[in-house]
Amino acid sequence: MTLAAQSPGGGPDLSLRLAGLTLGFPVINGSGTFDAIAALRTFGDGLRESFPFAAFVSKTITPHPRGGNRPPRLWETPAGMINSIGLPNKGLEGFLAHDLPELGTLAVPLVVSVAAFDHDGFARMVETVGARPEVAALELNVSCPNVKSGCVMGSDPRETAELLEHVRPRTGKPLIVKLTPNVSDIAPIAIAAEQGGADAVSLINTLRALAIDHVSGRPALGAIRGGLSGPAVRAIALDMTHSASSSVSVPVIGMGGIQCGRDALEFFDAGANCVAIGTENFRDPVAGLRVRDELAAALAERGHGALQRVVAPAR
Amino acid sequence: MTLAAQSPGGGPDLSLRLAGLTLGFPVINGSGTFDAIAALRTFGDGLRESFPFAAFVSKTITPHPRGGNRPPRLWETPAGMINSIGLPNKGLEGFLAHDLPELGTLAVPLVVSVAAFDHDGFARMVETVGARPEVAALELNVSCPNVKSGCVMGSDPRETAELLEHVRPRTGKPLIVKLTPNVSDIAPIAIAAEQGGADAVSLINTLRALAIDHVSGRPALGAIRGGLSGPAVRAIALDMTHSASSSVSVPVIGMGGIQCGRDALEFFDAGANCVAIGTENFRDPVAGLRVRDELAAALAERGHGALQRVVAPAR
Amino acid sequence: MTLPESDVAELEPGIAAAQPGPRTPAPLGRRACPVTLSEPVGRYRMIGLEDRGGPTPLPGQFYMLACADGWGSDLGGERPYLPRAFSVCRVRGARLDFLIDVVGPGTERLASMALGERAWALGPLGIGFTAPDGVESSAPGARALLVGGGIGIAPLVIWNEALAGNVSNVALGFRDEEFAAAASLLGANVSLATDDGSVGHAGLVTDLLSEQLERNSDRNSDRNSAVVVYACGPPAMLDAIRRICTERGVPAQLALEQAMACGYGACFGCVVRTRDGYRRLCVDGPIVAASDLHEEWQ
Amino acid sequence: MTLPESDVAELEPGIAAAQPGPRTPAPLGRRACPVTLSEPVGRYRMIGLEDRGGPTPLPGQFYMLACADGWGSDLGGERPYLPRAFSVCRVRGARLDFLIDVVGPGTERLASMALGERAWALGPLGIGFTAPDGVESSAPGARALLVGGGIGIAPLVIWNEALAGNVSNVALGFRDEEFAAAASLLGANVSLATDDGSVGHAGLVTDLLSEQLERNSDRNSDRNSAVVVYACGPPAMLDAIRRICTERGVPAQLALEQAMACGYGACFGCVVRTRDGYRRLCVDGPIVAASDLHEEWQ
Ligand SMILES: Cc1cc2nc3c(=O)[nH]c(=O)nc-3n(C[C@H](O)[C@H](O)[C@H](O)COP(=O)(O)OP(=O)(O)OC[C@H]3O[C@@H](n4cnc5c(N)ncnc54)[C@H](O)[C@@H]3O)c2cc1C
Ligand SMILES: Cc1cc2nc3c(=O)[nH]c(=O)nc-3n(C[C@H](O)[C@H](O)[C@H](O)COP(=O)(O)OP(=O)(O)OC[C@H]3O[C@@H](n4cnc5c(N)ncnc54)[C@H](O)[C@@H]3O)c2cc1C
Ligand SMILES: Cc1cc2nc3c(=O)[nH]c(=O)nc-3n(C[C@H](O)[C@H](O)[C@H](O)COP(=O)(O)O)c2cc1C
Ligand SMILES: Cc1cc2nc3c(=O)[nH]c(=O)nc-3n(C[C@H](O)[C@H](O)[C@H](O)COP(=O)(O)O)c2cc1C
Ligand code: FES
Ligand code: FES
Repeated sequence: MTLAAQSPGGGPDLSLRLAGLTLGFPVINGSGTFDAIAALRTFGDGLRESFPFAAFVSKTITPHPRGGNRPPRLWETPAGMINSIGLPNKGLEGFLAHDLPELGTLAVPLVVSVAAFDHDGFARMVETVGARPEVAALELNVSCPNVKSGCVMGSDPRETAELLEHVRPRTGKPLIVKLTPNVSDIAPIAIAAEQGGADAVSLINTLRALAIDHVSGRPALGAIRGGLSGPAVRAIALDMTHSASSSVSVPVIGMGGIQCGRDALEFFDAGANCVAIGTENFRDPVAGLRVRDELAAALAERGHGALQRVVAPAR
Repeated sequence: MTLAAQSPGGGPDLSLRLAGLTLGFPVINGSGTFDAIAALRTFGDGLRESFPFAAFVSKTITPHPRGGNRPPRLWETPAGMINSIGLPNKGLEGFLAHDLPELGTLAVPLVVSVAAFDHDGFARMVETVGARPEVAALELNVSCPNVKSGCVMGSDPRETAELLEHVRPRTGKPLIVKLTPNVSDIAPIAIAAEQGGADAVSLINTLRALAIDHVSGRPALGAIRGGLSGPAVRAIALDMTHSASSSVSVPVIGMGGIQCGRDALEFFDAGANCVAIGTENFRDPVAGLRVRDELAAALAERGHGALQRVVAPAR
Repeated sequence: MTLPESDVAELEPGIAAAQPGPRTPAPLGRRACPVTLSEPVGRYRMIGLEDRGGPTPLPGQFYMLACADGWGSDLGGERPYLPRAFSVCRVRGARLDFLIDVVGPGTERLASMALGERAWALGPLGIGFTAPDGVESSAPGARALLVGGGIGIAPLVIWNEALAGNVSNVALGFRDEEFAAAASLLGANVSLATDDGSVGHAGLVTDLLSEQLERNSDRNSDRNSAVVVYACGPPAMLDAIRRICTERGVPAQLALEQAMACGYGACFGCVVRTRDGYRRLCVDGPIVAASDLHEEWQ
Repeated sequence: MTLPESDVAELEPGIAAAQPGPRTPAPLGRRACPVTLSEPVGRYRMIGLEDRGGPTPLPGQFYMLACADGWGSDLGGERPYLPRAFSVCRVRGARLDFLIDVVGPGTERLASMALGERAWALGPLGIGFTAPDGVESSAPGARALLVGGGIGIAPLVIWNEALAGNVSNVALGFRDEEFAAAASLLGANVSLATDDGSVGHAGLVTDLLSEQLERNSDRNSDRNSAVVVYACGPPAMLDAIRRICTERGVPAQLALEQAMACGYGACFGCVVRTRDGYRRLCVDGPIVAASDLHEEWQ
């Protein structure tokens, strides 16, 4: 790990080991909410020196290229937003050829998020991506509400177990399963993921939502439905983080509406071992570093015990 | 119906028939978010003359008295709140003896919300309450996230069907089934309710959520978990309203975060035949009348066709 | 950490009976009232709202307040979202004065209101204090003993004014001298206690109360029934007062607080545990007889 | 009503290639900039932000802006929640001027900022305009023809200043005379069109463009390649310009708009359909060659 584990003010060491990765601090990004390549073009090499996250999670890639959904793709809601991006990506080959080499130059561990529409596709993704040395871990997106298969695989414990059975043998790299909140009870699904050999679970993905255009009275988004994220979902994400962390012993990466260090601390209090920043990146591209510093300050206020609990190696 | 169907400014007639009830306008209250008896004590008889809703839905009553959950019971969240009230009520007998006579004096149709922890309990509630002449309709609360049984019955189509099988024969009065949003897909549950003989479905109840106290790092609510409501959940409620209304032909009562007429219109656009106001009542006790007037104005702006669509008798 | 998994409803306490209490009903609907007074009082701020249409509240009643604009003004739609409860502190014509202690986003926003800005006010809500001669188990001709802690002085100010000459003593506790400056709202005849001893007794205001009751009973073993204690302040202080008064058989009326969403009985969120079950403070309080409280009401 | 049930992803368009374009990179992180100018310009408002640390933007680049306080200020945490995109309109020393058309909660809040209030600014973002001689298929010595509709004049102001003498003509369309007052930002040599004919040509600004191009080609059948059109305005106007310019073989650079969440390529929300797939306007725009757009880009 080359990342400074200290906050600029000389704060405490927040480094941790998580699912086989070494992280300088317990804050990463949510898949699809930060594009390191586009950010390098926008901000230049300054981004390398103060990369906002302790690991970088790529946007979800699929076996074949996807353009994504028809615009409009964004809609603002009270304390949140709906997106219907639709997993645009260059496909497995395009990703390996064009994006992976550049992502491999980042100073932080790289987690590649993958999705597919059947077990074999998933297995192929995991095997091919997992074999690349630039890749530190894989995240299985079984939860994207925009794509039918994702929903199905991640909303049923048996489906989740079967998927893991297929993909787990294909790589020795850590596998993180990203859970969907569109379920009655997230605990059995987290348990299925753990029993299937997942090294960590991350949650929550977005909640299925609809936007109506006031003038026309018609759906506002090109794809009709989308996924809700931002502070509006935080209390739901906290509940599911608590449910998941009480039912599995692999580490839990909590996310959903985190805006500041105090919000992050709530997730640790609910049992998370690491947090991820999603929508807040859109408002502040260095939200990850800010949350790290605010978290360090909030922990310091709580005293030494609190700090240890957060940075302790995952149970 | 004695209620003025006109907005004070002499707006359009918004009256409708819904599941056998005649409503002066398509705005009612969400169960548990308005206590007409306490409101009469607070506001005096002025409340009778301008009762804020076209029908009154009671707080959920259960077979036996319940004190409700240990306080604290309320927590504020971004654009919303969590409650862990825990269905306090006087029980069936207490309700019939003390509350029902007073509720029967209201000028609007009375809907009594009932819940129980097994099918027989539910059946007894429906039969006994349904037999009372003051009662215009019953709402089955199969969705309260605070009480275990509610969660189970309303989160599975088969459970819902079985419940309806038990209770439907016990009353000739209209039955409204109130759906829980804590499910992967609400459509099959709405369909099960319809096939079981429900006269309408209402949705959404609150979403399971957790609040953490920042100082202690412990759950802030006495009952640990609670239910999220308010504008934060509106986009989720709209999606489920759309799902439900696309899959059943009984009327749909939409709710979740409605604050103003424009919000209400979104629910009609998504397929609702009537809306209910919940949390917004806490901020404004006459929110129901305000939403009615704002809705009338918004419809007028859209033109005649829009108005007809909303007040048309349910499909 | 693993949180406790229990989310089973606590069933035993039941729902308490409705309280009659003195009550001025509220007009139906919140009113947009302009701010016509804003002044510091010690470390608190007094905000006056011009409530032209509204009735005169009874001492002990409260209002739900929210700024008409900028309620929920943090980046990202953070709190405050719900209105907040405030005891009426003074009435000056149509102006209702509220004394505000800034403890979070809602009180911060309210205290920062500029003259002419408007706030939504719903009220008067709840039941007010009962005068000494109306209080059960008080002796004829009983006089009032007012005890306040911190911002708890707010409802005592209007009550003190209403009782006029019928107050035997006022004892107030504050963190320090700066906060204690607000004691001037209750006139000159006030015993003070501060945590840091910067003014008055160094210690708890309940020490002053005990002393006072001691003095009363010295004079006449039956005299404690000749006072009624009216108290408002932090829960720990109110519980101490409850215990002191119970022990001595002194009737006490406590003005309690609990987080509120609606203020008019709609949400069942504001309960406190009494001997006959959970009582909603907004409709059956906030004034509660000390003897009604359950031992473990806190 | 039953909404269409389809939520199948539209797969065909693919993702467009990254665009080089002229670009001044943004410092990493948003900056809190005080408002040092606020003045009406016709029916718009010019807001100046003092951006001491920031670099000088290129004409056509934009910033993501949000007020530091009171962003999301409606009761109940309503919008605005995300920052909003604004083209830089003028640069005066360290001051960046933005011309704002109030169309919703975000623009309303920004336009109402008082002097000294602070706004978050992230930028400069995206790619700027390319000067006539750098534009593919333009003739050597080509001159610029600026066409703006409504608030679309904002990026043309700074571009007009940068091109200095190299602008052959400026044609602007507005709703009416009141809005048209903003044309003064582009100097005196401007052709005007208004919807209601209250000033200039009664009709569309594209009429003025056609006329101008007609005149050019009258003079010399090959002269249309000697102009490059730079346009910003409502989508329908830009599409008309795209068609007119394609027909006549005139190169055109269009400044497009799309709702944005991030402004730096993170969300994939701001796409427009080009011939080689969906292009993110924030990193590969907002300046797009008319010839790159898909026929059904709107
Ligand atoms: C009947 C009554 C009368 C009152 N009279 C007065 C008065 O005259 N003057 C006065 O100053 N105050 C009075 N209060 C108290 C006042 O209502 C509260 O101080 C106020 O509601 C605090 O709001 P806030 O937004 O400033 O702070 P909050 O942050 O809402 O409140 C601070 C408290 O709430 C808790 N809290 C933190 N986060 C949350 C959250 N997300 N959701 C819910 N709670 C949270 C904290 O633990 C803390 O105890 C009265 C209360 C009642 C019930
Ligand atoms: C690159 C670029 C440069 C720009 N430059 C300028 C400029 O220089 N000056 C200027 O005035 N404007 C400029 N704009 C436009 C400006 O960004 C928008 O007008 C602004 O974002 C509107 O925000 P608002 O909150 O005021 O209104 P909104 O209400 O957010 O926007 C109004 C539009 O959004 C839609 N809408 C309504 N509700 C929602 C919702 N809940 N979520 C999402 N959309 C909704 C409406 O259909 C309407 O078309 C630029 C935009 C871009 C992309
Ligand atoms: C615009 C956008 C795109 C997203 N794309 C993906 C994605 O490709 N894969 C994925 O697993 N999650 C995706 N997510 C979900 C986020 O990673 C995250 O789980 C969710 O937004 C909740 O966190 P937040 O509230 O902090 O944004 C996306 C979210 C947003 C807002
Ligand atoms: C304090 C509170 C108490 C509630 N009690 C009940 C109840 O007893 N029965 C029920 O079916 N729903 C209950 N609900 C759910 C509401 O009726 C409504 O479905 C939900 O709050 C969503 O609407 P809203 O966002 O407009 O509040 C309660 C909600 C709140 C906030
Ligand atoms: S505050 Fe809602 S019931 Fe008392
Ligand atoms: S605005 Fe987010 S990618 Fe362009």
